[in-house]
Amino acid sequence: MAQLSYRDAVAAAIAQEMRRDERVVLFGEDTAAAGGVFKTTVGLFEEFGPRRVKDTPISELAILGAAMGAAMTGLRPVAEIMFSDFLACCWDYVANEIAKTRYMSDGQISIPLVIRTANGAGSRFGAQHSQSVENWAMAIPGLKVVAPSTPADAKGLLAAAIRDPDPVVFFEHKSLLANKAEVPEGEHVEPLGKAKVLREGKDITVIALAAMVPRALKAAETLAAEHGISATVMDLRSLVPLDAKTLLAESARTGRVFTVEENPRLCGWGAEIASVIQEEIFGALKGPIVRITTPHVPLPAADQLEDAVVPSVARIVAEVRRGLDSRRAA
Amino acid sequence: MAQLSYRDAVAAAIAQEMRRDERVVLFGEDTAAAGGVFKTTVGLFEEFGPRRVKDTPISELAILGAAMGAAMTGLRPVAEIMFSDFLACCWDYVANEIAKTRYMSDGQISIPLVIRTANGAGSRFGAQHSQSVENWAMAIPGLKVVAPSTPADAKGLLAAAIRDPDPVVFFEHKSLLANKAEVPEGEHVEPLGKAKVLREGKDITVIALAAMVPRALKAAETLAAEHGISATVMDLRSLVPLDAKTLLAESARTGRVFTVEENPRLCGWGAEIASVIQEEIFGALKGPIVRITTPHVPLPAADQLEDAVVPSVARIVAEVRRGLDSRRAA
Amino acid sequence: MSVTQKAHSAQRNQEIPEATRLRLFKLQVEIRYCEKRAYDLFLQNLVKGTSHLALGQEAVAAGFAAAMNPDDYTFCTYRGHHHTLARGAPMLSVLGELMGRQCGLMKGKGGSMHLTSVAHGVMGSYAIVGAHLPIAAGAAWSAQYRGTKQVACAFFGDGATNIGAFHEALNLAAVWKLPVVFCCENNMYMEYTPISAVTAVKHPAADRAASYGLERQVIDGNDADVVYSAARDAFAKARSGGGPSLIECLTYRHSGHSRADPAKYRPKEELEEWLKRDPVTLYRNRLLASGVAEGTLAKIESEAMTKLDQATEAAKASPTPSLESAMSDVWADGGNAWRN
Amino acid sequence: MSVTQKAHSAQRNQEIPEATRLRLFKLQVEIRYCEKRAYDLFLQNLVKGTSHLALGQEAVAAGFAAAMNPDDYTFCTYRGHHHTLARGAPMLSVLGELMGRQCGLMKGKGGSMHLTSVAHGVMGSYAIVGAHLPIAAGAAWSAQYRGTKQVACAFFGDGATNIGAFHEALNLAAVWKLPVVFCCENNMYMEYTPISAVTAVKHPAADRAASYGLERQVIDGNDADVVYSAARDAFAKARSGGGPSLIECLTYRHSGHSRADPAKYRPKEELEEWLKRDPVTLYRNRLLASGVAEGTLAKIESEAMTKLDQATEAAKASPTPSLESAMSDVWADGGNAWRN
Ligand SMILES: Cc1ncc(C[n+]2csc(CCOP(=O)(O)OP(=O)(O)O)c2C)c(N)n1
Ligand SMILES: Cc1ncc(C[n+]2csc(CCOP(=O)(O)OP(=O)(O)O)c2C)c(N)n1
Ligand SMILES: [Mg+2]
Ligand SMILES: [Mg+2]
Repeated sequence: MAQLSYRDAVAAAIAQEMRRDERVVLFGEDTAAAGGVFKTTVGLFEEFGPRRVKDTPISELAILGAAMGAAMTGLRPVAEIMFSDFLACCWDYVANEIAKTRYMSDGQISIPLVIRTANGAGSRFGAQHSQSVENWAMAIPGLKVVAPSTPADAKGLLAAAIRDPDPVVFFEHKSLLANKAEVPEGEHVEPLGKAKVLREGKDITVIALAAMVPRALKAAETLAAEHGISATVMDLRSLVPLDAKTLLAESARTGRVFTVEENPRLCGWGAEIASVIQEEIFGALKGPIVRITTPHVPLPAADQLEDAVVPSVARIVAEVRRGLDSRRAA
Repeated sequence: MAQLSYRDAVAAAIAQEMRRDERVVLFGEDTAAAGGVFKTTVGLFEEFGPRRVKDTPISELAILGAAMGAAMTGLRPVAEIMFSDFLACCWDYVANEIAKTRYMSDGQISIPLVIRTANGAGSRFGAQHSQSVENWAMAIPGLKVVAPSTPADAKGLLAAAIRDPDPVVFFEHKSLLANKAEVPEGEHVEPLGKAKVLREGKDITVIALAAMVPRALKAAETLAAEHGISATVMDLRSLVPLDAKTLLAESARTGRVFTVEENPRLCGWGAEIASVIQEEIFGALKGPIVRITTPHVPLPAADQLEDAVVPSVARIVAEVRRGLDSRRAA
Repeated sequence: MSVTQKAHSAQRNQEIPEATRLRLFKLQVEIRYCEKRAYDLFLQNLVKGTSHLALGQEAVAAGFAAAMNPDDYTFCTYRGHHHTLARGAPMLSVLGELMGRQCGLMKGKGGSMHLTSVAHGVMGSYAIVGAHLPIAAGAAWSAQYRGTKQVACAFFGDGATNIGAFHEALNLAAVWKLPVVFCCENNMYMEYTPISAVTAVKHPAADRAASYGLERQVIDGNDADVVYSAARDAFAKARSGGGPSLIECLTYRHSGHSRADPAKYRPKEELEEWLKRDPVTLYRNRLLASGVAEGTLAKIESEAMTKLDQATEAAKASPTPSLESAMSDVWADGGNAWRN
Repeated sequence: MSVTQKAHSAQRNQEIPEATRLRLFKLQVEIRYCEKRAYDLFLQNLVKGTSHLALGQEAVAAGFAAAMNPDDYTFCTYRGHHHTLARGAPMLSVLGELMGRQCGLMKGKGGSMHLTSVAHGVMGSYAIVGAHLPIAAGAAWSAQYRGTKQVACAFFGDGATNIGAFHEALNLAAVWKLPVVFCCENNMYMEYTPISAVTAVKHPAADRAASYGLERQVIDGNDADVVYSAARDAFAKARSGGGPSLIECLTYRHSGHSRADPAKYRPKEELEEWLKRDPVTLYRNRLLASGVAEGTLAKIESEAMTKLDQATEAAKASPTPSLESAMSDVWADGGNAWRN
């Protein structure tokens, strides 16, 4: 096992897949010589050269359009959209073209590509560079949606995404990039669609994703140490495919479920998951499912303001306690 | 009261507002001389002339960008995006610019505009011209989201949207355009954010929007006549602002809630509403909230296939019955 | 047409091998007949959704298709029946798709606006204006990367030149020197609006070629020989590493924009003028003038009609697709499961 | 510079009233000092988010701002400090915003990339490349509609010319003859990539002007007189109903793309060459040569520094914004409620 940062794990996954499959190509704005503005593609240009690792103009439509055209005709492109906020600039490709073309063509056309993008808050970049938009992608039929929380998953899930025969939107969280942890050496591939139970508890089930996972874990420690509340913490890892089995089993076990999500509140992935849980194991629930989310506001830039809106460890703890205490609604 | 079609009611609302407010302008592709491809703007060019009613190039970015720039500087633009699917082509404006600029500017900038767009299935136009994407808009903080189901609401709510000081995405449902019904003559404005209970029942509460409203009503009749199930049917009319009060009260009254939505399943508005309901009136629920949705697939073109996926009266009836019968989960 | 132009065009026609010229004629006839049939099928309510006919634009499709290799890639718009047929997709599968039948190219899942026949190099028809231009560039990049000498070709309308994707695709294609040919079918209208009313330049595509370091090309899109020659040169250039081309073909659609459109916004004389320049008639007369026997042409026509009639009957006889197919092929595994 | 060019430029300088020339100098000095201070504040960790300095590009901001009327509209990118200051936004409010303080232009809600000061005509800074070009066109349309003679001006980089919004905005502005001036600050790089590596033409903006029926204009963006003259003419044209202009200013940023960037990708000689053409030094020398007293310039400089020092201290002393403000002004009613 080697210690790798999340950003290095991303580069390692791409390198691993480019070595084994000549069809894999990487491109985006400043991804080549510069190694990416987040330094997640460092070394790839040097190893694989300008034919396989390319810089593009600021043309998000052309980036995803070209990725799609290449994927339909035999390549396995990994396209970078620098910030996930910019998916809005090429949403037609994400939602209308890449996601739907296999279906519309009755399976004649395959689109094996990965859209990598830097997601989430923490860098004080303001409302147009800090969003969590994994719920946008989840809402579109035909897309797989992956968001790792650890360096090992960044490597293993990205490798799997590149091998996947379907389009995958891969969210790399900006505030996790510098995190270092053990990553299996040699070939490492994690199957898509498996959630991970990181902590077993008996009172509540906390379901989190990406940067909310370490916060949920810390909150669980505080809840155990200071409030005697024993929490299961689960990392969803992918929204599509969704590991509903694990999700439902872990939810049923405690009967009290909390989702922790960074996307703004309305129509977030937490809403979907809460709806699935209440619909399928209604009888096992001992109280309402509580969604802990960023409120439904754009993101402010100043550090104190940003910290005030994105779910923090303290807020998770507080909302869990309030959720367990109150029987207002019940 | 006059009998008006839904499409004529749209034109009537715009005419009403253009007469009273010189700042209101209308534009989009083929909206002027041609009266719109859905004939929802017929007569406006003739009445208000080329200065106030304009045709644009096929430039969705420029349409919404120009609408925003005009709204920030004193006009009240009504911009048409021909099919709601094409919102994907200008999603940056919807999600990142129009929705967020008031907030980012700390209230210095106001953006009073309406984005009108033809939403929904029923015309056999296939996957890129039939989508219901009201959930996309609901997921974005800073947007109001309105979707009328009747000619009277088309007129009254559109008038209110044009008067509203905030950006409103106004979904006109393609399959309702030909429907005729009574519309109040003279000035007609309906406040945004009020749901409407169309039918009072005691067993279940059915919550619907736009084209799903008439289907829910028919389903309620069948349920009453053939299955002895008495249903409340509620037309949400706007997703933001959401009339949570009415929603919760009507849900609590029966304890069994069904949402009927046309958008694809994952992260639809039904998920949000189900989450709110279960979180706030958990104790009043007698069983799980059931979402009746289009499945999570792109839309097929052929008539039988399209009819097979969008919730039909028969499917609403069947899913309600199944929801009430089964206690699988409970 | 001036005398020198006439001589020039007759000469060009003679330079094209007779087999190719007969093929250009045949393709135009087949498209013309099939599009008219599609129209008849609407009237019989056998085509349910919308449909965008290319009546009057047959020469563009024939000229380009005749210049392509079988493994080249075609990317169409919603107005794509002509290009799909020209690449060899069977009439049965095209009409079947319009009618939403099991025999359709995509078994009714795509419909008229999304005709796709990968077996014939038709990599899809795209209903969002301009979206396929970057996609075609990507296919060209793939061909370049794989070293296959394939060329991608995207067809689009005059109206599409004002959308951002046009600009981004052209720039990327030029910078990466991609083997892609962009063919603008300038039929003077974007839906119901004259293109001149919404465009800053006279020639919406050609007058922008310089923005991408490309040559300005405006050609007579109703003359199959002219189209064929220009296409052949552009494909040759692309295949030999010379990069993209942008060709603006001047043409006209004889019918309305789509099924719903009676096209009342067009001056009567304009339509009449263009009907005089009907590409099929024009080409028929040219072949006759160049010595091809009337009987040869009549045979092509009657064979096309026979083929079409058979296809029509077979399509009508084809069952509607199984309802299960509405749920299939979201994913490569054939299914639609988003959860376990 | 050739002898005739030198003579020409000296002449142009003389044609500009002295008060304007002193204003051009003052604006450049203030921007230069304030941007340097912003950099120092990063180093002290008082600016938390990112920041994109315009050191080296002061002449563009000064030249344009000096040519504008107070009620004209400015639309900036994330690299917008210079334009915001040039229109008269106080240093305190600009630095305060960078530092996320209550005194900031938007009380910390927008940050460095979104500077907005409607009172000074700064209608926002936009962090999505190219997005503000159509918005500026819309503001120009509104001015045209209201008959106010206001002009909108959008500043953007060389890299922005390859995005679709550029194309759509320019076409619409040309078709509607809008009173808008598009100013491309060509500083040769889009982030870390030379613009030449990703653009089909040499001059990313000017070489595309013809696509919109506009005149090709490439000017020396480091010469405030040149910029001022070009801007003045473009604004006059716009105000008199002559429609849009597109001006490409050749310039260079002295520092990296953003706070995080040491700019190692740039050839050392290139930077040195451009530092020799520092707009502030260049303009100072020109004023001296044209007879302005050293003392006049020194006074402008010392006053700027005093103003800046006061602004810096005041900004440091300003409290951080109340946490409630994170929840305010989603809607026009000041609140954020999406439900009753
Ligand atoms: C992005 C987008 N905007 C609008 C439309 C609606 N629309 C369909 S066809 C069309 C006109 C296209 O004109 P042109 O490009 O000239 O092609 P033609 O139909 O003449 O072949 C429009 C506006 C669309 N499909 N996609
Ligand atoms: C749509 C979009 N794509 C990418 C980015 C990331 N980005 C920010 S600045 C920049 C480079 C812009 O270069 P240029 O237009 O030349 O302006 P400059 O920074 O040189 O002033 C890029 C790629 C963005 N903000 N928006
Ligand atoms: Mg056209
Ligand atoms: Mg630049």
